[in-house]
Amino acid sequence: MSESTSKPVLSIQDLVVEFKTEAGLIRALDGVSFDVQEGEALGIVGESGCGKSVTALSILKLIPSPPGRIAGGSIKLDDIDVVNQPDDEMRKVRGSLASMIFQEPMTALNPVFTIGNQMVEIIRVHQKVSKAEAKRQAIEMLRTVNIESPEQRIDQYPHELSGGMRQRVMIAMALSCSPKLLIADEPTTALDVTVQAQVMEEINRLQREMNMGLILITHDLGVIAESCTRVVVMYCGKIIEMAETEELFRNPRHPYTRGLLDSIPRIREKKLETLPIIEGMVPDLANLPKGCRFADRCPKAEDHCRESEPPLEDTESGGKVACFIPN
Amino acid sequence: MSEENISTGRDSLWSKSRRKLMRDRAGVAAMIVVGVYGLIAILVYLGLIGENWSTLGEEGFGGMSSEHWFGTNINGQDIFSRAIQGIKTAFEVGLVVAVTATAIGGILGAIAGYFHRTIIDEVIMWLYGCIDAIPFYLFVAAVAFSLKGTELQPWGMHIAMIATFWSSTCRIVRGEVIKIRGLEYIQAAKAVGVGPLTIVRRHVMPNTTHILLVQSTIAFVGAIKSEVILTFLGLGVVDGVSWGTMLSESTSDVLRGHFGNFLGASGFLFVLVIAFNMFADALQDALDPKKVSS
Amino acid sequence: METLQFALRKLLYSVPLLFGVTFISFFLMVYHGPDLTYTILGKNPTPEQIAEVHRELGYDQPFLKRYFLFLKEIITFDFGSSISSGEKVSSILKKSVPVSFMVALPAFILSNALGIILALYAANHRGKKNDKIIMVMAAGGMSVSFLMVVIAFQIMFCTSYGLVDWFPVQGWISPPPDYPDATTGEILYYYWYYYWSHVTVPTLASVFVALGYNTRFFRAVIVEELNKDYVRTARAYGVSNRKIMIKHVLKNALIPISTRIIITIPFVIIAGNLVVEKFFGIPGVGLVTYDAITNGDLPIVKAVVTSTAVLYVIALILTDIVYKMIDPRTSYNQ
Amino acid sequence: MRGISPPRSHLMMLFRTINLVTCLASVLLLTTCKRPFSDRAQDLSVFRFSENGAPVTMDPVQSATQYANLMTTSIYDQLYEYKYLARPYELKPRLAEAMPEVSEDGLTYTYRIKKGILFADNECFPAGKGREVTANDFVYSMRRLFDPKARSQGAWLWQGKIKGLDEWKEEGADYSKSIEGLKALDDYTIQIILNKPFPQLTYTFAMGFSSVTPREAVEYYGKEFGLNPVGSGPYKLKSFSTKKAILVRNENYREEIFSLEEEGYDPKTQSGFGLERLEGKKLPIMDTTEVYFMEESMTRWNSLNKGTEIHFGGIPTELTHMVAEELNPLVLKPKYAEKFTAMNLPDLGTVYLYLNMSDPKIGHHSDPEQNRRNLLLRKAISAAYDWPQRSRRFYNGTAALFPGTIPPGLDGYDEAFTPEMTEPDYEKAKAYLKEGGWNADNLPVLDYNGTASVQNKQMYEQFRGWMEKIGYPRKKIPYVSFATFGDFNKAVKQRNCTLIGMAWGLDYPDAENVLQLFYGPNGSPGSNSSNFNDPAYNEMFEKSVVMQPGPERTEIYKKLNQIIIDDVPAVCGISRNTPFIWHKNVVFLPSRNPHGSLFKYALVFDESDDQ
Repeated sequence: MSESTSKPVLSIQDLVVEFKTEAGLIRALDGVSFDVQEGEALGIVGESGCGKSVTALSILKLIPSPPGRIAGGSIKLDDIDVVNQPDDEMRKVRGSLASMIFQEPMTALNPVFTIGNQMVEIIRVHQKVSKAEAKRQAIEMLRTVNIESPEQRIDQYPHELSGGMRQRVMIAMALSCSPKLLIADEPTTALDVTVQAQVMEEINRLQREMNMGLILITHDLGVIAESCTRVVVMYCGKIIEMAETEELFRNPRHPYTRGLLDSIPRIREKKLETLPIIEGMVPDLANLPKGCRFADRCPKAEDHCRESEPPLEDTESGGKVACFIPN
Repeated sequence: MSEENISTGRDSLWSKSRRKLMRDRAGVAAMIVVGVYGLIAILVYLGLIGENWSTLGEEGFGGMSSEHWFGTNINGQDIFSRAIQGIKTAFEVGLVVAVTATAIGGILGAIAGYFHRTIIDEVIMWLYGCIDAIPFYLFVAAVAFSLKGTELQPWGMHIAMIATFWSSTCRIVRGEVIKIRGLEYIQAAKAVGVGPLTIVRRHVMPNTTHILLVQSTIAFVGAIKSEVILTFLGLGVVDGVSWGTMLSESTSDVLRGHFGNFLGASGFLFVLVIAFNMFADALQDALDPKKVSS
Repeated sequence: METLQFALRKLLYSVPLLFGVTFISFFLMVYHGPDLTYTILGKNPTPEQIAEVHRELGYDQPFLKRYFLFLKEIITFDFGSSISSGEKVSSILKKSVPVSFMVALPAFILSNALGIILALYAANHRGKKNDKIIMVMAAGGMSVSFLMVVIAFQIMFCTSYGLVDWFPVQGWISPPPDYPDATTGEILYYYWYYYWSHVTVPTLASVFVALGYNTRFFRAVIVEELNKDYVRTARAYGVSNRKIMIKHVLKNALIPISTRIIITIPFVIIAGNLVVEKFFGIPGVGLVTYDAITNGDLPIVKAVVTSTAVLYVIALILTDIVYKMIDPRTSYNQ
Repeated sequence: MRGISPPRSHLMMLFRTINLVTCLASVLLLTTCKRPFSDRAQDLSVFRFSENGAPVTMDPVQSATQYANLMTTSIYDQLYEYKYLARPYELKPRLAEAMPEVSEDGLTYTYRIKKGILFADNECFPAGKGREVTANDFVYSMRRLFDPKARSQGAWLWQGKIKGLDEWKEEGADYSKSIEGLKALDDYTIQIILNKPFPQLTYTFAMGFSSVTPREAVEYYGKEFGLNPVGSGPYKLKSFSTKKAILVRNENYREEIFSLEEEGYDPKTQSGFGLERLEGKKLPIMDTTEVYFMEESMTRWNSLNKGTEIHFGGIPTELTHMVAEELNPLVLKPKYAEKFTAMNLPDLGTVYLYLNMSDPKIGHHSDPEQNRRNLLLRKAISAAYDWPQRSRRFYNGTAALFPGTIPPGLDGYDEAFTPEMTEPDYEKAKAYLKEGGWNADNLPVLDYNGTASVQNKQMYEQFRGWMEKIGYPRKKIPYVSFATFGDFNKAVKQRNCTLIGMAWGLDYPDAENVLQLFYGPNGSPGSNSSNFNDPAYNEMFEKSVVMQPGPERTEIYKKLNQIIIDDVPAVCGISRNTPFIWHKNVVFLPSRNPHGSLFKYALVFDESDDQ
């Protein structure tokens, strides 16, 4: 919490999100709290289903309802109380104050409209400008994300662009109204490896240039290492560890984090060894164990781990961890 | 398609579906209603109830009474008994049409899908394309007429419905089979020299069963509803009583101010069809692995 | 130009379909169809007369010869005259097709438009109470027989037993009485008045029955679109719900919706709604065709079947064109 | 459309919008509810008649239906016609000068026709002017009935009766050849020579079939002649569709003055109809007659109640109890009596259940014992047949009931018959079955045939109910349905049906027309649908047909009728009554086939003149 002097652009307190399913009511998020400062890049990691995307969607109040619902806690986006904000007020926030990039550039754009049409629409949602002006801005934005000959591209349909190009378009759309917070939900997962780096670089560059807060959601710790200053590790709807990136990589406190780090293949090592994996399965959110949610898979778990849940507590290195027996 | 043919993976899917179905309260209620109807149909078929449907009464157009719950018709016949008879007719028509049409559609669809991009597929697609291009009622009339004077005459309506109803099942099964065919394990089975018939029987058929089940419920309802219209047009049930004949009779009854036939037939019809529709919906939900509760 | 080429190519591909439809129809309706002889000859024919009429109508010709004659008629699109009245088939169709069309049109528009509106509404509130109410009502609507609805509506609107006794039970606009001094306005009003008085109840009944199906289908299509990623994207960028519905979702959903609508048009134009026409005594082409099939007035049957098949093929092509217009991903060359 | 505001209001709004639209639509309809032309003074020169069916064509040789006959007898002239008011029906000359001169042997008939009668103007004639009608036109028209190209439905009436006519047909129907028995002696004299006596010949010349048709028109219009009739009758056709025909006065029509006495007016039974107003009027009285073809009885009823949209219609069976105070005779409820005149019109015809005698299950059998048992079975069916109940349930209880095939009012009807004789006797029926050794196991399956109409099925169920009462198993009386009458007729003509419910309308008021229905040689495809073939009956019938009317013939008719009753080739009989209703300011007396040419007598008058 080094930049504690600057105002957080996002502050989440005790967020609880519930979903109604056939198996009953499940808590997708259970008491999640964190801040994002202006110009800060925060990474969220975790296995699929751990609540990363739900967190992202909650920030923009995009949880599909029903079946989902924000059951408790608060989200403050630049002083706006997201949870109690009426929907059409919230609409003004989306895309302008906080914006989002999605995983699948293939499907995230509407196939039956040109990208220009979709960009112009978004610009005009937030700014009272003419169509021509909006189009000019859109072209400008495309140029900013390094798309060549944007004047031609703008009249093309999504399917006429390559995957990387589409993701750049997404970025351009997301940033077209200069948001203070950008949420990138697995922005490179669906892309070719060669393109991944370029796109990530683009995001980082723009984040710095525009001094935005950035939430980078990914399961790829390598990406986090390169782009983020701070990391949140989630497991089964809870934050289990939160730390400065360097600190986390150097000294993971939670056994789960450790497991995650161990499962990254290290290219430098000459010989290929069998990668350690985290044994067992993620528990069913509908049937959570009584104690620590990770206990069943934890190599160090002791009896009391199965009795009660460890709280998220500060560590001496300025991070937080939820474990009775941290490293 | 016996249990042994279905792998344990599928087996769990089936039991999961069953559990899902049982949890659907509306679906269970609908199933019970359909079951009661089915039971009545069997009892009527065995001649145990509703036997006095043809007995003439002394006076026509009797009102509702403890003896005649829905009153009597122009011939003084008991409308309630006739409505009960209608259940039997409806099940007969529904079952014959649903089973046959889905079977034909399923088999042709599987063949077409399996032989995708061959002449066999083209021919089958052409066939249902043609059937779809002929207006339904005109087609039924034509089939009914072309069977005049043959032994199949009483089945004209059934045959006409089967001849049109198979196409939707065929289309869906064909699409599904094309999808299954592309799956790796089928390709693998092919590569190791498993014969096409075995593949269809062991892999394709079990994977399309849920489609056939759902399609047959749709065909069942479609057949019952079509019977009513076809009978009104004079192409339907000839012998015995059906809800179609009762509703046809009621068209002039209601102008005289007698609603027994109308209420009897439409009440029984509506309850059965809505129960069946709900049952079909529940079935579809339960059998669709992708579907989560909305 | 590209569209035209595409349409022509499609038309060429649909020749086997046309061939098949005409063959099936020929086989069922013409070759095995009823024998008009006994209707023509009245109550007291002699065997010689029967043989004569058989010969004259070509009933004694071999199958293939009759079929080739039929093909010739299809190609020239000249089906001759009705056997029973001697009236030209073209003039019979000219009279009855517009009637069917006028009867079916309001119901067609209303059931689709209301269906889309209700579906949009339900989809937008999916999972909520109102969605459930609408879907339960749709299920109810789907579970009634058309005949039931027609009879019930007749009781309600056309008899003294019902709510109001405003509309005639049966019939169609009869030609206006011959007042020599009637003004055009009066005559138009006559048509207007009787058009609505005859078409209102059939329309209500048809809409009642079709609405359930349409709403359900349209809702399913729209919900499927709503679950697509681009909707989430648009929402994430602050596009309003209304605009997402009307612009993004509807345009995508329009592909299956318009297919369904266009495909039914030939049946609306040509086949008419037989049940409506029969029940309400409306002299539309559905009834004319039905009578022709049951009587064996072959020229009419042939003409209607052929026209329906041709229109059906045109509708198929039209759906492809619409599909391509809406969805830029498909091109004419595929 | 936002999730957060109370959802109920949205649904309400939606429904309110839908409601609003429908309300607006209905308000539009209601506020403008003024019926078109309702403010118009009644047009007193048009008579708007309605029928419950439409003619397909107005070609006289195809005018087999009542609808076609009504049209052809108004457009064309026949040699004779029925007096407008005389009941039972009586002939009077129309195109003919007088009744025919018949030779002693009853074989040669000479008809003289009126001079100076013109066809209506039509473009088929030179310069469009109607020419004079001559005897040759009649000869041509009669030949045309036998011309295969014309597809005549009426030739059977004269089949084998006119010398040389059948041969002429067989030799190729060449109009240039002469026919011995059908000649125009001069422009105004027709001579007909018969093969054997045919006392009903003159009756047949009052039928639409024998309309005098100009050859020019047939040749000019070709296939569409049936839609472009050209005659010399009181009206000509202005327009025609399957829904409406407009007839306008034929300007070339001769001077014809109405006389109550000549038309056989009976003040005792016909005084309530205002017929006295017609005296001395020139025919046709109305300039225009519009005939509306309304198959649906409810449509017709609605139309009649809409003011002057139509003047004449029927009362739908479904509504008789609502409209009528009493049914037999018909008395309207006061509300309707204010506006309408009504009457029950008896059908000139009967309804039968034919038993197919060519079916060995039930009919003639070569084995005398089986033949006897079959007769007992037929007798049982007849005894169980409840005609009064049939009349009550399906004909408002107004039908005339009588045993045998000859309806009351015709020569040959036994005055000793009473309606009670048609009542069922189940005990007797059971006794017959017992006598014939019939029981539930050995009774044959009897298919009951009819068209697929609701009423036919109900009548079938009623019949099956009666049979159940005498112990006939339900399953042994299946229904065979036909989608159209033509199809049904075909099966009957091919002798494929066992039980056949059918009606016969008389072509002329002579019992011969119903007795021929059981004459062996007339078996299917002829009119004898029961295929009854009894030598004694045949012999007696042959004797009767060549006899002139008289007590001797009446006796034979009665005997023939008794054979039908005893041998039961058909269960009979009933003669329906149809309730007709028309506006108070219309003078019109409906009548039945074969009585045509009614429109020229119709009068629409201004009621206010009377006060």
